[in-house]
Amino acid sequence: MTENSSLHIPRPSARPGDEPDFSYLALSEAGAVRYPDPCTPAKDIEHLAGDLVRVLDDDGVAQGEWAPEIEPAQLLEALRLMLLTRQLDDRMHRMQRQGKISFYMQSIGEEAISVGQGMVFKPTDMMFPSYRNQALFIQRGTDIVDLMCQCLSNTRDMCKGRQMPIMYHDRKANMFSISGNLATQYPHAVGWAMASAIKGEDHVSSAWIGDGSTAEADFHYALTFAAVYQPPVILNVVNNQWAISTFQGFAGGQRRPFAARGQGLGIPGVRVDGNDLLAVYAVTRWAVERARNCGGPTLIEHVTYRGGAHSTSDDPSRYRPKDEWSAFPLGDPVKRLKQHLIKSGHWSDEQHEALNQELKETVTAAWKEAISYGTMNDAPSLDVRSMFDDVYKEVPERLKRQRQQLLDIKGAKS
Amino acid sequence: MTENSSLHIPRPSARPGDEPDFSYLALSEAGAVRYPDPCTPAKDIEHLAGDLVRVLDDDGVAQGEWAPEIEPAQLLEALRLMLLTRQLDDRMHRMQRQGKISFYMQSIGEEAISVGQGMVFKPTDMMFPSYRNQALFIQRGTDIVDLMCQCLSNTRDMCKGRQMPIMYHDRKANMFSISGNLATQYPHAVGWAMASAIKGEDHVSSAWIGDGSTAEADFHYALTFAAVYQPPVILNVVNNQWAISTFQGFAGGQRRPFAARGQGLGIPGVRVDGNDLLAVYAVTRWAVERARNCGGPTLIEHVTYRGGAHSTSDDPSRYRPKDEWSAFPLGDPVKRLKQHLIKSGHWSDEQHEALNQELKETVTAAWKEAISYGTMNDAPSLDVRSMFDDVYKEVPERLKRQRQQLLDIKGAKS
Amino acid sequence: MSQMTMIQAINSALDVMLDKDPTVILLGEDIGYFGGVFRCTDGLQKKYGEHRVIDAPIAEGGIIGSAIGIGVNGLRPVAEIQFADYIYPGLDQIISELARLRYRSGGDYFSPVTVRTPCGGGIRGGQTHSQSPEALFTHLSGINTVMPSNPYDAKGLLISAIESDDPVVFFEPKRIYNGPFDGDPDKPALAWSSHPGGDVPEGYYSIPLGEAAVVEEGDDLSIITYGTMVHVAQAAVKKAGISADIIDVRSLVPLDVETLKQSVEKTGRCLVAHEASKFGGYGAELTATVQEECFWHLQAPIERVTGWETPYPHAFEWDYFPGQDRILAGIRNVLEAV
Amino acid sequence: MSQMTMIQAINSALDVMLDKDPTVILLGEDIGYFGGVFRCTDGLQKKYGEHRVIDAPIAEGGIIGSAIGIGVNGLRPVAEIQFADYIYPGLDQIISELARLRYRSGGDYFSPVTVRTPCGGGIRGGQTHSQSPEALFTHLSGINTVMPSNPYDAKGLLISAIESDDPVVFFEPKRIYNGPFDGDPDKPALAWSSHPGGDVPEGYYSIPLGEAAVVEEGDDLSIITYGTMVHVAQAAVKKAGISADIIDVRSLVPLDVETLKQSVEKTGRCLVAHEASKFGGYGAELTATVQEECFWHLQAPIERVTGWETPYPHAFEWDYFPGQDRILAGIRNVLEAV
Ligand SMILES: Cc1ncc(C[n+]2csc(CCOP(=O)(O)OP(=O)(O)O)c2C)c(N)n1
Ligand SMILES: Cc1ncc(C[n+]2csc(CCOP(=O)(O)OP(=O)(O)O)c2C)c(N)n1
Ligand SMILES: [Mg+2]
Ligand SMILES: [Mg+2]
Repeated sequence: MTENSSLHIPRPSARPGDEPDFSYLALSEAGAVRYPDPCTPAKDIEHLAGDLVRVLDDDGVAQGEWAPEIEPAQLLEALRLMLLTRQLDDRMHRMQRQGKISFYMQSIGEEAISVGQGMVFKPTDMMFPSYRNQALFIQRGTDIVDLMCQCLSNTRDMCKGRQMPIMYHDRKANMFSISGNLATQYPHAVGWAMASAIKGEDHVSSAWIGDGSTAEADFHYALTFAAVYQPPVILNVVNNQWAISTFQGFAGGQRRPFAARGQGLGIPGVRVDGNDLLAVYAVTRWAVERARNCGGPTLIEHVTYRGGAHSTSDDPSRYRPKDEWSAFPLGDPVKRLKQHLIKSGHWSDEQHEALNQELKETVTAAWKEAISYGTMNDAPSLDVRSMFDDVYKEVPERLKRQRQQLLDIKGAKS
Repeated sequence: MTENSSLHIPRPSARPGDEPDFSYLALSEAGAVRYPDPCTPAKDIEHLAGDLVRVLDDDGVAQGEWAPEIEPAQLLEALRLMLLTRQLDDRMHRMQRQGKISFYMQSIGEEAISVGQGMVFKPTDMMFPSYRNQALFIQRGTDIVDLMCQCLSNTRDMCKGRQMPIMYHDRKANMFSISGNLATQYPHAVGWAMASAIKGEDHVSSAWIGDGSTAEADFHYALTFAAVYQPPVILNVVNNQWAISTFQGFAGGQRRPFAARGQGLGIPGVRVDGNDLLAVYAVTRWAVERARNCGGPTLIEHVTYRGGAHSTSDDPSRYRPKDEWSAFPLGDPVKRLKQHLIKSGHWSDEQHEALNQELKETVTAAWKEAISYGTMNDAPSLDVRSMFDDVYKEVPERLKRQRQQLLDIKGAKS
Repeated sequence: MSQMTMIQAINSALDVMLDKDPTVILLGEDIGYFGGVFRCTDGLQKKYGEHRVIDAPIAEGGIIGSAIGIGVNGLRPVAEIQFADYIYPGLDQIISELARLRYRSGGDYFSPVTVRTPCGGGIRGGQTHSQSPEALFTHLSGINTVMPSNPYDAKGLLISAIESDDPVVFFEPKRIYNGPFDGDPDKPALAWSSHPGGDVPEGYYSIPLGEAAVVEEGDDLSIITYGTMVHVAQAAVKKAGISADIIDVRSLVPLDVETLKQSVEKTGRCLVAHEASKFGGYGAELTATVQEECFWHLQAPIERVTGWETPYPHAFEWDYFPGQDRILAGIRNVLEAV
Repeated sequence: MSQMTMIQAINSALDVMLDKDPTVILLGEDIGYFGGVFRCTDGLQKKYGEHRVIDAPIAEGGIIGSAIGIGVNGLRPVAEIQFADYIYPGLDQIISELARLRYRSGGDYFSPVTVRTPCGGGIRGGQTHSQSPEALFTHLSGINTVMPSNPYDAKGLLISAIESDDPVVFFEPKRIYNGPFDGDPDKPALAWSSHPGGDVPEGYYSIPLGEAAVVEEGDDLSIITYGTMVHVAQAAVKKAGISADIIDVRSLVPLDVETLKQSVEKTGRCLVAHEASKFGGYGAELTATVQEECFWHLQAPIERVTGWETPYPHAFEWDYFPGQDRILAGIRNVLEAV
């Protein structure tokens, strides 16, 4: 009965075995997009949702009005954080393969977003991350040992063993708790910013969501509340082209960029080269200035590519060309920043190699430290009694009795 | 702590006691908007979401490229249906006030939308109405006696007494069942159209939603699925400026028109004078042609005004100027069509008065017939056993037992 | 002391808390300028400003979701969902986020949101303005669930809910907003001024969550119920001319098991009543709990008197509603069982 | 007959129905080209085309909502929700629309949607990939709820669900997708080929909803359970060296009360077990039903063995999971009660 079906089924440009094809991606030249005053009315800058703000050109040179002034030392630090994140991801991925942790998600290829944006926000700003923002934690000062300990569900796990790996948070770094449920953090960020506005404070909040997750209700709720109450919130869509096995066309990305999603509500959208740390930094700074000086939300679409598998449970070779990442026209954010720093005389291949080596050792040392707090199989381990804590502020009588039942049964067994 | 609050709180242009003020409404001149080919790509007609398609000018003359060719007889029939609806609303409102029915919702001021659109759709097209589409039922052939019987929950109620008044449906007229839960019908309409496309049929579906209800998740789901699968669906937002006590700014309507809500997904939007039957007809025909010939959704915003209270439970004088409707720049759809027909020589004040009188009697006769099928207090009444039907296709044993329990208790009582 | 309806008592609780605690804010559809479709927030926006009593878009998930964020940022949001029948679009934020935030973050984050919502039938609301979905909430770990049966309790419990750092879903039985209701729709409506629960202090007081109220004491059986059904049970007991403990659970979670236990151990017979349908309803938990705790004292099966397992129909509202006759039949079953 | 895992049996049920009934279509996240994250729809898009096995946006409410419309237009949609933990954004469409459409429209409209979703713990999924939310569905009037415990039942029940004109929520206990699991995570994994439920006919057959399966027969007590816990109960009974009826409910709604009744009338003792937390769980209804139906035969309180009333934690998965030890302790309580 479907021979005559006229239902449109989105199809990615390439499947396994095909040549990668990114001709669908609208690109602007580096430096081509003008920089409007951050307080420009949304209706006058609608083109920013379709253009692509890029700073670094193919030679690694910063171009145009968006090019930010950043001290070389800061850029070197950004590079270090990106490399550290990549080393961490690599290590944790391998640890999962070896059965040391139950699950992992890499952020490979998307590091410039977390690091570039992290450089803009203040410690008092509140971040509502997604599960590919590990670099943002690192940027805001979370010890990678703590990230590892969360993945290990060990005695130093900030989640006390309750969440799957990568569901971090860091209260003192104002990093919110990551949820397994997609998109739920979006209205939280808007609500947080509403409270900031109500209190007359100038703290902004920011949230991250994947391209695929924009189809969820919470994306709509967040945009609507942001449009209505104009709180100081930076809403990011990380368009890494894939949502597990479905490409961004299944989230409605085939006709218009995600940055345009708020336009019908009057929310300005900016589309940025997510693999260009300078562009990410500049666009975020613009949006934060807008939020602090004139109020209101900005939606930023970061165009990037999910360099790795969706998670350790995934096998992308089943649904996309193996070499798609290498054909991605916006390249690799680490390589691009490195090229820029070398080009501007602040860095060299040798230094890069040395730093990478050093960070590898840092990660190894961190892992050693992390496992000293316990692993899935080895002591020390969390006290099982803690399982009943934090369901409510005080442990209710019922849960105390259940805790005792559990202890009795475990006691009887051992 | 809120002295310094910078939270934006939308405020309507006028509150009780103020002068009505519709300066916020962007208007186009009648005839000013060009008529593009229905298959024009969405990106080339984005202005249609901001313009206002109008056909009838202040003198009641049809103007411009959108002016449809409609036989005078058809227009007279449209006028009759609008008047009939208004008489029905008036009667039912009074019946509620007299305690004959438990609740009612008028559609006064919004009749041109249902009637004008109804003239375009085929009987095989499927309608997913909201609770202010009574005129669409009438247009598609539902007997007003049936509408009344639903409101009476009597023996002829198509809902078998299960729903509050105004939650009609009509299977043979392809009118879907109205839900008390706002916006839920939107994804149903999209799904229905998806099935139409899958089957290779050329039936379209259409759904209606209020301005306030666009904030619900189902609006977003429907738009997303419509953008992804491009089914033949006409999605209508009836912007009557109010959602109970909150004006359309609380649904995010302060910055951009509702017709623009789909633009970020590539869904074309058209903003139309909802009080101009000719314009409504023309825009709907355009969208249906687009759906049938080139596939895909259209979002239509009908700019209108809720002439009456939200429902019989509401008192709008608490939150908006009493005379706001009379100041509404798009007038009253009945008066405007009447003026057009008089102007074009097909109608007169006398005929209008006579028709109105006749329809009043029609409604009175219908009411008499309706109450012969029972009222809340008078026989005949539905068999209480039917309460247990239709929860499932067959009445399960459990419910048969509960039915018997009820009968036993009622028997014991009487 | 003054006389208040349940609406006035709820309004007073909100007023007291808005006044006492500058971090309290209200958010909901039509609650601000208009004062709420049931007028529970009447006058509060005028008194506390549009930045503390905030009209919201029609987006229940957005209301709960943004309230969570507001709570995380140090304010204390009280969200209104216009009808319990419309809370479902907000369920994901309640179940996945509000109820679990403290747990999943190892105690580092929480959001003290209170969600108020009118529930129950008896106002000719048909199937979408009459629902009692409390059982969907009482199964969740991490939130508390409350349903008062009179103005005094409503105010005291609502203040506790707002003050609590744990999230609370607060159900308001709308049929008794304006007066107690004994289940007989043909009798003239009673005013709260005729009921002791209508005496409500003007100022601050609170009733702790987790304590049931023994509304009447007696020996023949224990009736465990809450909300509107408390009044129906009282009328039925009177009509039956028997002597019963009537327990108003009030706090569905945490449940005051001790009070139930003491009562059923005394009477040996138990009837559970609620408006929601039976299968998988909150009464199932009450029944299971009582049989676990009091098995050896039970002289008859515990009887459940509830709404039928159909949606709440408009035309047959009073055949659906578990009124006095149904309770009387239930009492008979429990007392005559041998 | 061939050997199938539960994944293969589900795949086979879908295959059989796609083949037999051209109106059947599948809709869900990652189910098409990829074949589903658990591979339940592997190969089906290739076989039946992208217009019948349709990848969907990540929007559970949109999947259910559009499936309802698809069903109203004469097709028979089977929606997959990737994890039961993610069904909540679709709850409003299930509760307010899918479950009530036939009723509210006086029988004129209905939509025969089947919602498949993997549930339960034991795969190190932490609090958002381990949930068993069946109790939120079993309380609803107008939908049926199913959870199979082996491949044979999974296929037969899923075919019935798809063929049914009433909506069905079909829970798939993911821990036993690939083999039976007796609750001991340290034992080597078993394959379905070692279990009689792994013998599954290739072609069409169906198992009617509403019939429980007596998995084992015995006299000491009745264990009422479903899903993964059926296997845990079997192991515990064996370990205890007792003789018990083990009843696999399978169809949670409609519930086969008769089979429970016959069993408990025979044994006089009853234990109810499930993975979900206790308070307000489906076990509360089972307990309430059994005490109502079999009160005079009961020689001991009915015992519930369940997950704790906390979210399902990642680190303490096996302390949370109601394994053999907990069932054994429950059996002891039930048997020793005097
Ligand atoms: C509500 C919900 N539905 C489904 C899932 C399962 N799921 C986890 S990640 C994912 C894909 C998300 O894709 P995208 O938003 O693009 O983010 P990315 O992984 O590409 O960073 C899905 C479907 C979930 N976690 N939550
Ligand atoms: C999910 C849900 N939330 C809230 C309500 C209560 N309610 C009924 S109508 C209404 C206002 C709707 O306004 P709008 O969408 O603009 O439609 P209009 O009444 O103006 O035609 C509200 C809030 C509801 N019925 N359903
Ligand atoms: Mg993605
Ligand atoms: Mg409106």
